[in-house]
Amino acid sequence: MAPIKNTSTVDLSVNIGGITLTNPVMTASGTFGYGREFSQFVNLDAIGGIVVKGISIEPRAGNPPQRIVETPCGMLNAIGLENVGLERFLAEKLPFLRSIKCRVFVNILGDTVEEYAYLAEKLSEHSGIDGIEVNISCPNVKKGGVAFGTIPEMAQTVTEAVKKASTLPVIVKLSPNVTDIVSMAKAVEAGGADGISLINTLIGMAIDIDKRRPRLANIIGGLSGPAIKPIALRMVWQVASAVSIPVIGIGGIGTTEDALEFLIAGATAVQIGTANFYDPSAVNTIISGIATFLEQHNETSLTNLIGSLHTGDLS
Amino acid sequence: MAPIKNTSTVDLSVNIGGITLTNPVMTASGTFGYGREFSQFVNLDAIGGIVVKGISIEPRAGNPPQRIVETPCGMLNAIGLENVGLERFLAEKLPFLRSIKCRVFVNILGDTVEEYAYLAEKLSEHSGIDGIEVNISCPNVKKGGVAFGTIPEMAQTVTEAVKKASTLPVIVKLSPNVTDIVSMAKAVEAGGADGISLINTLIGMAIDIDKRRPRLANIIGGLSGPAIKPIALRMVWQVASAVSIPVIGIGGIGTTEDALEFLIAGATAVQIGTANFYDPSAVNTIISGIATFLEQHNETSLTNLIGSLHTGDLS
Amino acid sequence: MTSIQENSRIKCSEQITEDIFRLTLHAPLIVSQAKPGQFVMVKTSSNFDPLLRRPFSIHDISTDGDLSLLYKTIGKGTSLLSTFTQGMNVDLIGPLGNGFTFSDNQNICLIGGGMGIAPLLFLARHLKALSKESCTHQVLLGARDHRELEPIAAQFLSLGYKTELATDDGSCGHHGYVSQLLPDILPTVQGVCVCGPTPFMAEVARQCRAANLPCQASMETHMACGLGACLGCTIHGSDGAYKHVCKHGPVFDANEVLWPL
Amino acid sequence: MTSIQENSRIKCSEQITEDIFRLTLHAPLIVSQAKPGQFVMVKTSSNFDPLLRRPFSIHDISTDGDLSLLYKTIGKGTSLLSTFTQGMNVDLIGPLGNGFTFSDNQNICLIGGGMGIAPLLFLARHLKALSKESCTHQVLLGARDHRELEPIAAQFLSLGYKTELATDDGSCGHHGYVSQLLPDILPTVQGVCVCGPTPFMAEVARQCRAANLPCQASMETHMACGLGACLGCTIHGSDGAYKHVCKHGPVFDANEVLWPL
Ligand SMILES: Cc1cc2nc3c(=O)[nH]c(=O)nc-3n(C[C@H](O)[C@H](O)[C@H](O)COP(=O)(O)OP(=O)(O)OC[C@H]3O[C@@H](n4cnc5c(N)ncnc54)[C@H](O)[C@@H]3O)c2cc1C
Ligand SMILES: Cc1cc2nc3c(=O)[nH]c(=O)nc-3n(C[C@H](O)[C@H](O)[C@H](O)COP(=O)(O)OP(=O)(O)OC[C@H]3O[C@@H](n4cnc5c(N)ncnc54)[C@H](O)[C@@H]3O)c2cc1C
Ligand SMILES: Cc1cc2nc3c(=O)[nH]c(=O)nc-3n(C[C@H](O)[C@H](O)[C@H](O)COP(=O)(O)O)c2cc1C
Ligand SMILES: Cc1cc2nc3c(=O)[nH]c(=O)nc-3n(C[C@H](O)[C@H](O)[C@H](O)COP(=O)(O)O)c2cc1C
Ligand code: FES
Ligand code: FES
Repeated sequence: MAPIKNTSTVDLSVNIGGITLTNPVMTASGTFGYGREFSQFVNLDAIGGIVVKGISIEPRAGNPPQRIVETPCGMLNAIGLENVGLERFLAEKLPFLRSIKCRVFVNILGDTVEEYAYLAEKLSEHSGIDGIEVNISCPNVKKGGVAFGTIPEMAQTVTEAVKKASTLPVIVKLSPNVTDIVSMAKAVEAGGADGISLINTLIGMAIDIDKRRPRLANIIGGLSGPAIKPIALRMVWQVASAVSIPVIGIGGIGTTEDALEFLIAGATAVQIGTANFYDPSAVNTIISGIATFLEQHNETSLTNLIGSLHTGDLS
Repeated sequence: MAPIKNTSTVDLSVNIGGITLTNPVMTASGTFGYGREFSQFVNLDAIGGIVVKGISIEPRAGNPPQRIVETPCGMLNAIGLENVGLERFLAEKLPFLRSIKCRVFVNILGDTVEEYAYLAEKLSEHSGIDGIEVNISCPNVKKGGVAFGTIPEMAQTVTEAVKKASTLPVIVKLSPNVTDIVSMAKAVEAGGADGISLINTLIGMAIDIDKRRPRLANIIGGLSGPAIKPIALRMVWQVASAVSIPVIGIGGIGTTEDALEFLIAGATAVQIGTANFYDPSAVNTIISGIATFLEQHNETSLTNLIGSLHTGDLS
Repeated sequence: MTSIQENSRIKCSEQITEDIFRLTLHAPLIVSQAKPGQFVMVKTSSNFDPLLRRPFSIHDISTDGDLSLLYKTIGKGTSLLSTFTQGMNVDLIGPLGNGFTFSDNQNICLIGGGMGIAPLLFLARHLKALSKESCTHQVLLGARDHRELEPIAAQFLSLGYKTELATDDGSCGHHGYVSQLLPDILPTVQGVCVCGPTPFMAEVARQCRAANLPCQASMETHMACGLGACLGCTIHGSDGAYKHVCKHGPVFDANEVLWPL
Repeated sequence: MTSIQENSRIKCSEQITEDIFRLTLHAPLIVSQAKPGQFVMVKTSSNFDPLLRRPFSIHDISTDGDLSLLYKTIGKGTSLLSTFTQGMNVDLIGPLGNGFTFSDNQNICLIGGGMGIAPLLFLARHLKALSKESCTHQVLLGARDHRELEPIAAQFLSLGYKTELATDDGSCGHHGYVSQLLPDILPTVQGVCVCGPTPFMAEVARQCRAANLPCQASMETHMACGLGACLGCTIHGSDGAYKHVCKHGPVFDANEVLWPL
């Protein structure tokens, strides 16, 4: 386990929806299990926040195999939102999450506005949960999900419903598969979101040329990993420039430099996703790395870095 | 220069808008110069078709440097549509293109519908041009381009105007930066397009963390290369399944296997872009490779392969 | 179960045939925890292409902390791995998965096809050390030809196992499928451990079920993490539920697996 | 001008300092066409990360078809290159670009800073072979410290050049910028060839302009193709137009370049 640099004098803390994260490095939903899976590789207490795998009211079995394909500098997944459901999450997963010090966000998904609201309400009744991340963007499930994430009015409606049902800070996670990410972001801001996380995966596909069949049983899947970083960074910059609530940057972040790019572009925090798979101690490395970078640049606080991108006279 | 396999008995020819290409492998606009630049690495006569760099009525200087950034398995470019303009294209570039045997497509761009129509009309007056590719999708120029490529009605209007002004086959090239690629494709089909090529680049960004500045002088640029292949393939499959005109697949194609994936997904032809930069003889390799693959699979004609994807019972 | 991320050092990389390699790594931390049937996730590149780690069964271990892998080059990751030379470092995560289970007083048949042989050597070494004197285990190995099979079979022979071979081209042992050797053996054993291509394992599972013998099968799927986090490594279970190979497996009771017909 | 894609073979890879390497490649086809100041595009990876080729000046050539590169490891591509060993193949495209121009009866000052020294050795060798007896060319080389500078300076000395050095830390030669050595030299030459960091070349260009001497500067930009196809490699020209380094350059008349202030 990589040592965490916490002798640093730099203040890495950030605030999202009224709660303080000791540092801006979180783990992305669906890529870090329920935390426990990584306890041998990461100092869980030191993470800024864990976002757990998306939870629905009822358990979901997910898609048939093959669920995963590697692509150049990325991967496609069509897990199909397999999850244990609300009840088992509360009974089996939450106790361990309560035992660690870092902030815990629960990613939720539903097929209707009512389902989202119900999940938000129930989760608010339990201690050990610091916030809700609303997944309106998963491309793998045919009904519901896609439309919520691509039509501003629907995104706003879900956001409003979740906000109303919940006492917890609400982050809405956006899909990148849209023409105008800024209008999506403004809609969820108008709906009362306390933060916006982006991006979820881009929709992709891979074909087995010998069998002449899609590699994924689901035909299409979500593209993640370093390949998508430039797209994610552009969207985060556009959204951070357009809204006044905190933005959490996600997409292909695997190194300290990657995380710094997103922070400079305007993200208040970042989430590490696919990188956890190939580098399970990435979160630790990045937390230390950000502290070291700030020290080397004589910054006393991370907040000076956030959104510090200069865009004037670039040639 | 890699030898071209043309002893093959397999029929590789395809038809796009009434013209026959000897094989389905073309070069993508902006990545193959005006052909001549590659004459030392590729047998130009053997290529299915060359699409030249986008031409506007007047010459354009393009964007200031830095114009290029490498990203994981991809690159961002913000060339800004630098080109010699219509007049110099006809005078200086077309004569060489006329001297080679392969099909020549001219990629055109304009800020208004009238400019597109004017270009199409003028190009139709000259011999040696086999078709027009309408670039409604370049993300680098602030006015015009972006909207044409993201609003179906505007794409249809441009298509209609170009078709009316031109006697040549018209291919419309789509931008992937949209929520619904199928509705864009249907709009240009309704506008009378003879073919659809996709995808152009995805909009991305990269930041220099030490300078806290975008790496590209234009701030944002177009992402191309293997990184985007899964997204391109998905869109090509969706579009080919929804329209009845030929689709030309573009995006991250660098190997025979890549090209075959697009053909199986339903593309009638493919274009090789970024791969020309790192592997200047890629086009030749892929033409031979497709012939060999078909022979090995006892196919006598490429047309049996096109759109042969099976999507039933995949688990 | 503890898994470790260990920066191992290559002790030697041997080419067995044009596409089969044996890689010996010094990885004392992982070796100290390893059980037969478990696997490691190997980083094959220092950059992002290939991106994901590759899963390989633990082929063998030594008392001084060496771990060996037996693999076939089939794509990007394994091809890169085959260029690695002595002294280079390889980032491993392991040991992962459940491993085979066994008791000390049963005769077991180990049957492997192709690269499915890999985990059986470690299992054979372990069984040898643990079993009662009276046990007479059986090893059945199949591969394309003698060049592929003999160097590996030699290892089982040197452990003192009765080892029968089968090759696709008949260049050594039985000419045909190794599963065709099983009917004669089944009456002499109390259990079977199998690893290899899925259709082959399905056939072995079928014979065991017919003979009412327990069969443990080591399954393969595409994996992103190997840690139980991505939920990518599913197979169909006979109970209609999905099983995750990295967590519930890779070794399954053959009756729990829904075998393709 | 003919460019060739050639699968060269590494004859030797020498580490000069912790981050400076000299790579000698057997590439007879490219060598037979090469002129001083030209460059090659080097494939540094067998997979897609890094994706693009990397441009390097031709550092030197030999009559038996060897080509050497002198490079500093600064990122992914150069780091990978530094792991390549003797006997391995490296895919090159070259020679590319225009190269330096020279006449046989002028005294030239070659001035290089950092890795800008790379193209000057090939130029020095060429000038030596072509120049009239009466010519007394000058070489000025600057680098961080003596460890970096001396092994390379030795090559110029062995060609018989008067070679003056400057280091940032004063560990050999002049303590300071190599451009500070130029004023004394300018009156003795009829032209200057410069390569190095842009601010340094801007200063050299300024001095030459003031002295009314022709100055050829070898420019660097980010390149995707090196073939004139991508239009990525622009610099600002003094005439307000963009120049493409791979096609119009890399060597420019310093007066044609818009130097940053
Ligand atoms: C638990 C387990 C143990 C294994 N043990 C061995 C072993 O001991 N020896 C051996 O030779 N092989 C073994 N394999 C298979 C091995 O993992 C693959 O051959 C290897 O991942 C191929 O990688 P590649 O980059 O060369 O191929 P590519 O085809 O380029 O790989 C592309 C992607 O597909 C995956 N993939 C391809 N083939 C397989 C496969 N058969 N199983 C799982 N994923 C695959 C890769 O991991 C990668 O993510 C094992 C697989 C599993 C799941
Ligand atoms: C005509 C020409 C000749 C050159 N000759 C030499 C030489 O002889 N010796 C030497 O050490 N270097 C030389 N360079 C610079 C060399 O190309 C870069 O150092 C190298 O590309 C860095 O690659 P990397 O992957 O290690 O760095 P990374 O930073 O990982 O590269 C990322 C991207 O930026 C580009 N890049 C980074 N730095 C430079 C740079 N300074 N110039 C151009 N592109 C850059 C890379 O090519 C790549 O596309 C030359 C550059 C040019 C244009
Ligand atoms: C295997 C896998 C499962 C995922 N599951 C979820 C999920 O349940 N809910 C969600 O909002 N995002 C999910 N995601 C998306 C990630 O949280 C993240 O937004 C995306 O992968 C981009 O980040 P990355 O490139 O760092 O992985 C999943 C991603 C992967 C790779
Ligand atoms: C440097 C560069 C310049 C390009 N110029 C044009 C252009 O002028 N017109 C156009 O329609 N597409 C242009 N493109 C887009 C390509 O034609 C192609 O659609 C895109 O790069 C995706 O394919 P690829 O991944 O194979 O490169 C350009 C791409 C690159 C990399
Ligand atoms: S491989 Fe990720 S859960 Fe099994
Ligand atoms: S590097 Fe592509 S045009 Fe110069």
